[in-house]
Amino acid sequence: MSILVDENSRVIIQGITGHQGMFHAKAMLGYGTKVVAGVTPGKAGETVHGVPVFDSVHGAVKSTDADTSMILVPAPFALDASFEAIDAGIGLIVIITERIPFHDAIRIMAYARQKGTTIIGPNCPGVISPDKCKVGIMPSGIFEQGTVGVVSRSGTLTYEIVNAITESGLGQSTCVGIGGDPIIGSNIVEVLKMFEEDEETESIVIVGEIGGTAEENAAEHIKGMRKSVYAYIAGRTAPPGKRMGHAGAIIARGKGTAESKIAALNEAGVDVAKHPAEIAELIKGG
Amino acid sequence: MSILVDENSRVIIQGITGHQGMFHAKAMLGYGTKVVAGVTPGKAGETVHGVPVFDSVHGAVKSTDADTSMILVPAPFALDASFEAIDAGIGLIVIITERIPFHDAIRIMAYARQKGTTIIGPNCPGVISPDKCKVGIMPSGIFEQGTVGVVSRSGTLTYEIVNAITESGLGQSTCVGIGGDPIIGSNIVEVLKMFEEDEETESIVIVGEIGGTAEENAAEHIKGMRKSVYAYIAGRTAPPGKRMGHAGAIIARGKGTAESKIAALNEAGVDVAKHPAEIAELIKGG
Amino acid sequence: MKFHEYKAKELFGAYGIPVPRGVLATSGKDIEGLDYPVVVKAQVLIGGRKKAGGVKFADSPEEASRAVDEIIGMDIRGYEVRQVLVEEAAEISKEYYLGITIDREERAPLLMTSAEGGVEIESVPDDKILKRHIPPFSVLPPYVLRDASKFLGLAKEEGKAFSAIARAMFRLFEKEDAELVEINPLVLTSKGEFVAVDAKLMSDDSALYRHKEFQGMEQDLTPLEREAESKGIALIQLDGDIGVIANGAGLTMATLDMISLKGGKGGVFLDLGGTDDPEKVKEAFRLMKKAKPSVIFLNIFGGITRCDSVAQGVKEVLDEEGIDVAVVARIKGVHEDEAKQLLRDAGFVAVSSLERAAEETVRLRG
Amino acid sequence: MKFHEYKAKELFGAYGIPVPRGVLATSGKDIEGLDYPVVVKAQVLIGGRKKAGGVKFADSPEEASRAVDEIIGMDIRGYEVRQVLVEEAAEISKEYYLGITIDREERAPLLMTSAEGGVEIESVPDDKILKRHIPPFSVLPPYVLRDASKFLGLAKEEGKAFSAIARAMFRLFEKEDAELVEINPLVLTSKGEFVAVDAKLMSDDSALYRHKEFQGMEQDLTPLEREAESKGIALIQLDGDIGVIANGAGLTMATLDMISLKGGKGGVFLDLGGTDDPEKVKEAFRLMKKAKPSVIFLNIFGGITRCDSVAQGVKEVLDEEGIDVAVVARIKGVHEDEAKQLLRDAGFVAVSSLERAAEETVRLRG
Repeated sequence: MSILVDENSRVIIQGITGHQGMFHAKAMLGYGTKVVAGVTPGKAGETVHGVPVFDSVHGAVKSTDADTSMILVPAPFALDASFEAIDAGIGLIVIITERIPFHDAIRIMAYARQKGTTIIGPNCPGVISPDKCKVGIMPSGIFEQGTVGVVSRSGTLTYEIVNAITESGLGQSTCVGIGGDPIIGSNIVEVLKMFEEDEETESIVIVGEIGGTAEENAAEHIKGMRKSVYAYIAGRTAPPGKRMGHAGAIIARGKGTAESKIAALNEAGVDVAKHPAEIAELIKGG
Repeated sequence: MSILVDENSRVIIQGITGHQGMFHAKAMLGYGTKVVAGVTPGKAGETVHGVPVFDSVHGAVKSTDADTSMILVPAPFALDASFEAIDAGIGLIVIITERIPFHDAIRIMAYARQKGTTIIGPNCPGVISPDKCKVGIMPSGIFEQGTVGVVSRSGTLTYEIVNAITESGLGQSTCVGIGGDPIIGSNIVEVLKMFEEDEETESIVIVGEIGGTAEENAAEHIKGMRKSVYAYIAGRTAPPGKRMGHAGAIIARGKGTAESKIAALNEAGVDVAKHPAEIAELIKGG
Repeated sequence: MKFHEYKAKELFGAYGIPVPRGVLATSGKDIEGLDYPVVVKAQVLIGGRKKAGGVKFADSPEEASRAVDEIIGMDIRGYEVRQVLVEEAAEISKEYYLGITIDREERAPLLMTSAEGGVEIESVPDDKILKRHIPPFSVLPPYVLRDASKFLGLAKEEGKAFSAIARAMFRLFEKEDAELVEINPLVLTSKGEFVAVDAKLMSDDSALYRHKEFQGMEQDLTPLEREAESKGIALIQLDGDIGVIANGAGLTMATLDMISLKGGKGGVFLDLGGTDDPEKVKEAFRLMKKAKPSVIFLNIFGGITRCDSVAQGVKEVLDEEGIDVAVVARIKGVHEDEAKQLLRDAGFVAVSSLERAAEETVRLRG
Repeated sequence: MKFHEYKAKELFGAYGIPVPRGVLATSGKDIEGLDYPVVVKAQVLIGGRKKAGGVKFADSPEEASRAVDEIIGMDIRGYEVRQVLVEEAAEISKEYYLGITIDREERAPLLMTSAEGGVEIESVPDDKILKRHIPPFSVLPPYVLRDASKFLGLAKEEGKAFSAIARAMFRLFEKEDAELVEINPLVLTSKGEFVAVDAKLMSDDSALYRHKEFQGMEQDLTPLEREAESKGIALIQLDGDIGVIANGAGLTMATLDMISLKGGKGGVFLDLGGTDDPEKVKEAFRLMKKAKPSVIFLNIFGGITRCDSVAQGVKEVLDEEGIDVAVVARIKGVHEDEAKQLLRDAGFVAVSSLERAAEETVRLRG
């Protein structure tokens, strides 16, 4: 078991013929992910590292029975690419693209919820179930199969923490980068629920950051969970009113501070690490 | 057990202060339904048969913990009333109103699916779980508690058939009038799934009619079901191209004939009654 | 509500969909300012006009004038032709099909297109039709247009022109509360331009309240049906002789089916709907009398309808105007006992079983 | 992107939201054609201008002129006032709050309104604020406006005027890709008319590509931040002295946090994002140098970023321009070994643990 993706996932890449598309298609294939097709309008018939390219998601799904899509198209085309994947019956869409307008993201999420499609992202590193399947852009080498579930709002910070977990001798069941934008397809609570159901996951790590109230909501949810949850929150030293690099990370109108998140998590019995590497020590200690 | 509504349902009526609203509020209260509130904008503070009236669904839900709504407002206001109920967190909305424009119905269903709200109707008689709860406009006297689940696209024709079932000594677990319009919130297959899960339901009756392919789809689904299903299809003698009273019942472009539906159901092993009363005989025989 | 071709094309034009230049004519004298050849088409709200001789080509004003006069007055499957549309004939390079309708199961608009245009879409094999749902609330997504252009094998500029038409069509579909918008054939001319050579449009009757401009448009109805519609009563004339008044479309259909099962044949479908307004019931009986049925079968199973009010209406119309054919009444539901008493007092036979009521009805006919 | 009040009001006006008559002025001579009294308001992209003396009332042209000249040039929480908005003062009968923003959890627009207008909405108790989600794709549903009018206790005509404003506000919110639109206070005058006396608007930077008209607007940024933005690099100047370049907002924040944990203080947040373009990396170092940090901490954990490309950029900028402060580099991920080799060759200390790297950085400062 694992959540969202595993050895049976049949993955397409929307935007496979771009620079990043080709790079990550190769990396994913190398990791063992069943990349069954790519989609780039106008490039049907081409192949990328042996993967056939289609003009449309409908065409790709019809020919390959794909159930998962990774979207790497530029932001102005992400709404359309997402609608296309949702309508073609893809069950899980991982949107890597960053800087998708909020109003587009709202529409994507509304249509996905209406059709029962799970969305991870946008602006995220993707999902990996180590040694089974990687649908994302994360560096494969730092992951190892194990029992820690990781859910993270951050990209590279996740790698930092996963690396620490792996180096401490623990591995991951699945690592989900949910994305740093204010509007995301699956939030921390939703992923926690999946991990709670997953037999392979024994403990869970939340990588949060300033902005929004996702961690506070997670804390509330954790009070009813059986599994141990650990957390790290980035942005303790971030000043209010400044967007720290992407739209999600902002302390606005007095809300979304690291203090508030850490206090809520502590109150729910979650050990919060002071720096990334400490997470591994906490899990081993707990 | 029963499906959709039972003795715990907490029901509001949107449009309670109208002629039909008052009439059916009384009938539902008389049946034992927990009608906890009514909603009519501008009439907050009034009562209808002892039921408090609120200006808004949000207000009614906040004060009464209602989980079910029956919508009786005129068609031009049904979209807004539905959005209001969906947004206020109502889990089941029964839309009695007829002649809601298709394009409005599409929007209602899209928003409901997005928010996980179940819709029955529009243009339907409602839902009744005999001796437990009635959320609808059907004559109470013909129903009796029992083990037959009824799902129907028709209104009065349902009463005809339920009456026959009751007179034959059988009763109903729940009777669901899904409505006769082309765009409805819950279709036959969706209700069949609920009945299949319901312990109290032993056999199921489908009351279908010409128009659309809902019965053909149901036939396909029934092939995988354990419980016995019986059916009656109205409109064997209806001419093509004529709408028989409401928008759903039309044989258009060669599709939606009674013959096609009956053939599909027969092929799925469903006994199809030649006239309404025969349904009861078939159940007793089966 | 079905639109005449010429009416649909007026709307198409307003939304920017290219249609041929043409004039509506009621006689051969009305044609002016067109380039030849032209095509003269009967304007009737029923299919199959071509087979019935309702479409003619003409190379000159004289020929066109003759064709108009030939078609006007023609009977096409029971419809008298009163108007023709005379249009400049398009040079056809290729014919496509393009339509938008509502998918019941998906509860969403559905776009359909095919390179096999100009024939009934029902006769086109499924794999020759591209179907794509349009997300509710949305505009027509670019990917749908991309898929369609590719499926039809359109060149780049053709694809752009096609997409503009499809987008306009979807705007029309949404704004005009359409159930169906269809162009068949959508012609690609030898100059590489698209023209909507035929136009089909059906709008949602339930949305008429927000489209006052459509009200009063000629409908695919008999005079009696039109009269009933204007009074808010659903009445349909059928081939048989027995008049059925019931409440609810399903029950009315089931009653007609039962009559057929017992050897009779329905002549009028009259659905009272959820009303219990005695005035409306009286109106229904008046309309029914005009259809001159051999016998009237009143079948009421009350839910939202209060049976006593219905019975009151029946009694009143009988008292005031009399009814010269037999009436079999079956009534059940809310306030059923009061209703039965009223009807018995008025001299009706109140039969309680639908089956026996149908038998009685068939026995009493003509 | 934050809008100046006067810019927001221009847009409000274009959408039909009533705003006071006013003029933008840079000196006391610019005021003409207004009725008195007026209010003179500093145009700065930061809150708290009233407390800082940036808002003055004037009863005559002379007084207004004086007020303008007093406010121009003022320093409000670090921002120099270069423009003031001089507006006719509304006769205030009642002050309301009305705002539309995005609810992250619900993934939908959220309307908020309160009868406690004119004060910071954060200070208003929750039960004095009505919150209603707006269905995505939809217009503002009538029930929301009904609930709002009732909640605010508006009379019928007031409710209509309020609803028109709210609908216009939502149209603006949708069409202009806003994150936040806010009127506080929304004033009801003694004549019973609503006026947006203040206006707050933030639009989505990610949607700038479809709003060319907003590009180049003055931002709430330091000169260096503005320069970085124009080059597509996220740079934020902070209170401390240590410069952090990392890839990813989370990692950059975590690096700053770690520095703080080790007793240092971040002076520059520079997020390279997912880039591995050596030119962009060079640009980042150039910008960082301009901020004059005491020490630079480069923290790269590669995912979509190829570490060797990043290292190449660092090496090139060092080769070409030199760097006069210590640089601590930590690099990990795709092509990490090549990157480390490159950096070592360039004379950097390549530390592998974040914690130790932070300690080293703090040690090397000053």
